[in-house]
Amino acid sequence: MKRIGVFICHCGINIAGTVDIEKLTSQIKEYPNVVHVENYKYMCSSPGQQLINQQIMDKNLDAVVVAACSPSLHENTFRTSVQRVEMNPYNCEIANIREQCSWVHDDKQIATDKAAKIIKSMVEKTVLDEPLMPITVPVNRKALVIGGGVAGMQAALNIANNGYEVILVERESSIGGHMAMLSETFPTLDCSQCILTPKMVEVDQHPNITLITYSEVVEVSGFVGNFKVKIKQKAKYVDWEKCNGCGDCITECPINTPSEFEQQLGERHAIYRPFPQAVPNKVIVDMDECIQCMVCQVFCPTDAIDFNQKDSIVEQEVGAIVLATGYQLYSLKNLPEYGGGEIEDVIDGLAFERLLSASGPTQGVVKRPSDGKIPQDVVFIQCAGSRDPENHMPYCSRICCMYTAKHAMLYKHRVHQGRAYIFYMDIRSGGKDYEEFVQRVMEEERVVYLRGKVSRLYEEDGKVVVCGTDTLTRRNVEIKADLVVTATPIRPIEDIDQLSKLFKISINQNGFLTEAHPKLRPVESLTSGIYLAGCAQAPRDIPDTVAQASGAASMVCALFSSDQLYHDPIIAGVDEDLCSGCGICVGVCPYSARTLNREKGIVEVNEVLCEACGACSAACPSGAAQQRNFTDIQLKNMVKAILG
Amino acid sequence: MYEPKIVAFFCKWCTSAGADLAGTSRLKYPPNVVGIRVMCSSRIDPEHIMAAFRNGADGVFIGGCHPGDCHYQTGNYQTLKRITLLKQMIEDLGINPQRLRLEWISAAEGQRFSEIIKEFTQQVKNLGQLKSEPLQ
Amino acid sequence: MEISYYPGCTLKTSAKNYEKTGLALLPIFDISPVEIKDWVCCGATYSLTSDNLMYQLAPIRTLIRAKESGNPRLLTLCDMCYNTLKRAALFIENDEEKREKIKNFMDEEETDYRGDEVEVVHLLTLLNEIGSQKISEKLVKSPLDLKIATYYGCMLLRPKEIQADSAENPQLMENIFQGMGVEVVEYPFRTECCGSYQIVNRREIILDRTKKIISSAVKNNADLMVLSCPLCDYNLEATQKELIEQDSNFKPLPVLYFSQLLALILGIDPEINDWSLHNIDPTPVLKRKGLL
Amino acid sequence: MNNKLTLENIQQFDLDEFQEISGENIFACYQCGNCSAGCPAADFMDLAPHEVIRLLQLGQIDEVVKTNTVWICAACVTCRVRCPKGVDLSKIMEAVRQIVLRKKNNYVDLNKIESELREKLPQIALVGNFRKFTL
Repeated sequence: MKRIGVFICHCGINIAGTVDIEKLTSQIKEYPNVVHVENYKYMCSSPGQQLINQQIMDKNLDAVVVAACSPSLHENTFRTSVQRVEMNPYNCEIANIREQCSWVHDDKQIATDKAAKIIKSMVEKTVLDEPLMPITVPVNRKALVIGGGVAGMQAALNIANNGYEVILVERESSIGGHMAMLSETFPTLDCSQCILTPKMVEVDQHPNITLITYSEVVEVSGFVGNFKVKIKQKAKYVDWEKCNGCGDCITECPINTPSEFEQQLGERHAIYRPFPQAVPNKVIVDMDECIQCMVCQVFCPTDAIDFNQKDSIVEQEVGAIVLATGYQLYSLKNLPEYGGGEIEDVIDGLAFERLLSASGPTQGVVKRPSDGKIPQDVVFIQCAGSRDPENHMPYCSRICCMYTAKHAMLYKHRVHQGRAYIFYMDIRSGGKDYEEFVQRVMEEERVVYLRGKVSRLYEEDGKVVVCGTDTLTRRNVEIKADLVVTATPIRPIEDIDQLSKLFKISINQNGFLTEAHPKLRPVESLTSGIYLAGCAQAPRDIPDTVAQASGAASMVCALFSSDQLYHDPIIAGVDEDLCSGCGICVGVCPYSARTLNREKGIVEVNEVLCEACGACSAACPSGAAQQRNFTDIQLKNMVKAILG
Repeated sequence: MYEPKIVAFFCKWCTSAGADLAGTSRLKYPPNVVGIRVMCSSRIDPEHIMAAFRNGADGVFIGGCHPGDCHYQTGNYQTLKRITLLKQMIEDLGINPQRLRLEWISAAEGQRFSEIIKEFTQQVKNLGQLKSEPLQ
Repeated sequence: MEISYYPGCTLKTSAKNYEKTGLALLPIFDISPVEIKDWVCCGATYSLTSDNLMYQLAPIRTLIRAKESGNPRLLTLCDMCYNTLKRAALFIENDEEKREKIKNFMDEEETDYRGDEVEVVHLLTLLNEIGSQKISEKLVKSPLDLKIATYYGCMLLRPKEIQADSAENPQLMENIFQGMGVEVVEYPFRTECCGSYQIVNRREIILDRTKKIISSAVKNNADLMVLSCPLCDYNLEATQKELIEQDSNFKPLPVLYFSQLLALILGIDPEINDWSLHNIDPTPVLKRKGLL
Repeated sequence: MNNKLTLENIQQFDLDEFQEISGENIFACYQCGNCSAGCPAADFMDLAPHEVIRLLQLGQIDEVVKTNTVWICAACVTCRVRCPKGVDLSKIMEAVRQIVLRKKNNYVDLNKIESELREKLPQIALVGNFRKFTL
């Protein structure tokens, strides 16, 4: 028979106020397997813990139940404490008689009765609790970073500088991400490319970083410390081993097509690199556009063009993964009230970045797309789809207030006589030196800030008529603009659903990757070993992205600091004698921890993959799958104890 | 006056935390429900629910995470499937399916937790005591 | 195929041209409209209060008549009837309490009505279901070189719960007319309110609206305007005379129900129109374009 | 500017009654002004549409019932379609009208409308007008 001690906490008057402690103590004393019951004012205090440990030794207890507050608060405290007297932590259980009893009932009789039931059911569980040892796992100290924007690059560099190997996978042919498209950055007006390019080169040349661009992860298996990934390298139709990036092929290619990098405002060829500073400095062929005239082949000095190239798969084994897949802008097509993308001179913020960029399609001269004229009246619309739960996206995209202010300022610097108007609802400039920047835009640049949302806009006589309001003067305003720039919402990438399924991490209702805890674990996902950085998790600006990426990198380094990992042992195993090999549990396991061994005719469990939900135990028809310390018998005994 | 006995299973990640929040907020609700904390609502085997009814429970309550919020991704969907089927079966066995309730209650829904418990307790109360012969 | 039909008051009086031409189109596509029995006025505007159910009785009675007719679809031509009937149905569809209350006001023989048994469908929706291709196949007169402005107004498009098409960029009329080679001009006020019932006591609002809407259509080279609401028709058509008197620069524009134009193109006898109901005579332009 | 905002009215304003009539939560509005910006009749109104909600949020029903705004609104629902918060301002306007009308204060008088005009107008104009402006 197991010798169980029950320790009832008064929690000052928090429990003792509504629960009759003495009566409870005497009731529990009578319960089978209970050899000792004691109560104390504050069980979690140091004397309280000592009291428990003393009794464990004096009364030779096998297990203890602490009747106190919610296990989410002090389960860890007590389990750690009992280990000092050599008790297995899994033989220490908490009965929650505060949050779920004393605090929600007034009547002392009722609360005492219910507390007794709660304690008795925990005693029943404890009777059959097994001592468990943490599961250890070796760690492969190599990281995979997905996404080569500023978040991914920062994470990769930090991990690599700590001496660990990193594989950086990027879907486009060059790293750089959205930051490479920006003109100048707020609030310092640093040239975005000037500060980013050295970082790109550093990534490229870092001995610990393997760069795999124009590639996507297509398969992931394994678990923390031991992931296996398959990476699809898309056919580039250019042998990058040979390509020296001279660009002779590009000059000779006869095909012109809108450039994605230039937001369709400029053109590229069918053989191209997305932008001149691309890293790696190699070209790819866009087969949808290519007419296979072979001119590139003729002019290539290194004979690198290879039209027979196929997609290929490479396999890698890594210990940790950082997801930094970035964002896209909500398409103007979704905003029929703002022209639905049909009006040429209504563009989004990224397109305007390209118009401002010295390396952009207009060499930094602000020309409007329809006729190339320099716009004299430019309207900026903030919250063009953000903060709009009814029709578009409910959340604030966080960076628009700042980049719109920057856009207006840069426009005024380029077109001195031009007039800039910003429609805003609120200005959110919570960042270092951000508010000062906005004030400068208002005071020195004389940008007209109008407080109100634009209801609609339409094209008329070569102008875009913007129908807005200024709620501060309570007057409607109609502006005949030459160019309209909308701050459309930041969205996760198009295929975020697939990504979430691939890596088995959840996304919120807006499609952003979910962190393990919104306050305390902001860079971890709920799947251990997978970390998050950048706009894939939520809209954020460059400094925050870099900070978060560094955070994710240090989590990876912390994981790599030991060559072993510990895993919670309350996993669900298999009783090989009972298992009939039906495989039902395999289908319900969300972590692929269970596999059917057809040869042996039984299911086998990868203990490290098991996250202990217990779904298999409920599904198993023979009782072979039993979650440790949550077995069917334990749960049934708990039910019986409650029902008396 | 008849007081129903209700056994509840709470998912550790959502409903149990929601119940804790109800406690922290001092929201009162009837004492008839006594909870068992499990790692996930999908751990609940129909067998446990039947054991509760067999041993004198007048109602059984299960609290899991909202669809899409399951800590284990799909556990709550497993639960939903099982409970839907079990409700049909207990009806055939002569147990009113209204005695079995599955709700999604998040860790933030303390208020909702207490309201649902109140309402379910009343519902079971109205249904009266479950008369069944305990099996030997 | 038979379809229940609810005319509403105005189609029997000032909007006769709409009813006559609208109904004349249907047999071409083997649809026979059956006017429901004992219909009552829909109330013209949907009551926006949630606590007064009296205003909902009239449209719901009509929906009950439609249900009794045994035909699940109820055709309307008037945009206001469409809006009022559809919103009334929605009002009680998901609210058992309101349904019970309304039942108390109904005569005993009247059937129980849930709100979802009858689908209210506008003529434009019906024609779009038939499809522009099928309609074009019936084309008799080729309307070459005709430029029209479409006008939708409010009741067909708003609120979203009952909208027959996109509130910002509707295409119901465009689909039909562009399909047969009519050019639909772009102008920005297709969905802007005409001022509605304010015509009764705030005429200046309607004059302001009409001037803005008509002038924009004229500026964008429309030969005429087509629409589907009898009140919009009155507001945008009848008030043009006053605008001509007020402002010599104002250029008038003939306004027709879309069905009048469509009927001409599909070869229906023009004599079913009573042209005297028009204040801005559309016949000269129709003759010029070979439609009369 | 002499009329100070007195917030005592917040307590006096029967919000429950107002929400019962309108079915709308006026506190969902965050005053973006989209309703005013898109309102086709705003030029004729003495209070901009968003101001009506703002004043109601602050309990200033007395001020709102005095405006012409609610009587100019023709319930074209443009504001509702574009409102980022899904507030149906047309129902709020109707609720204010009802508060006035239910005190037996009809806004229009059928007898005062010229009979010539009355004959010409389509029925829906007359019925609609009386539905909105009389009890």
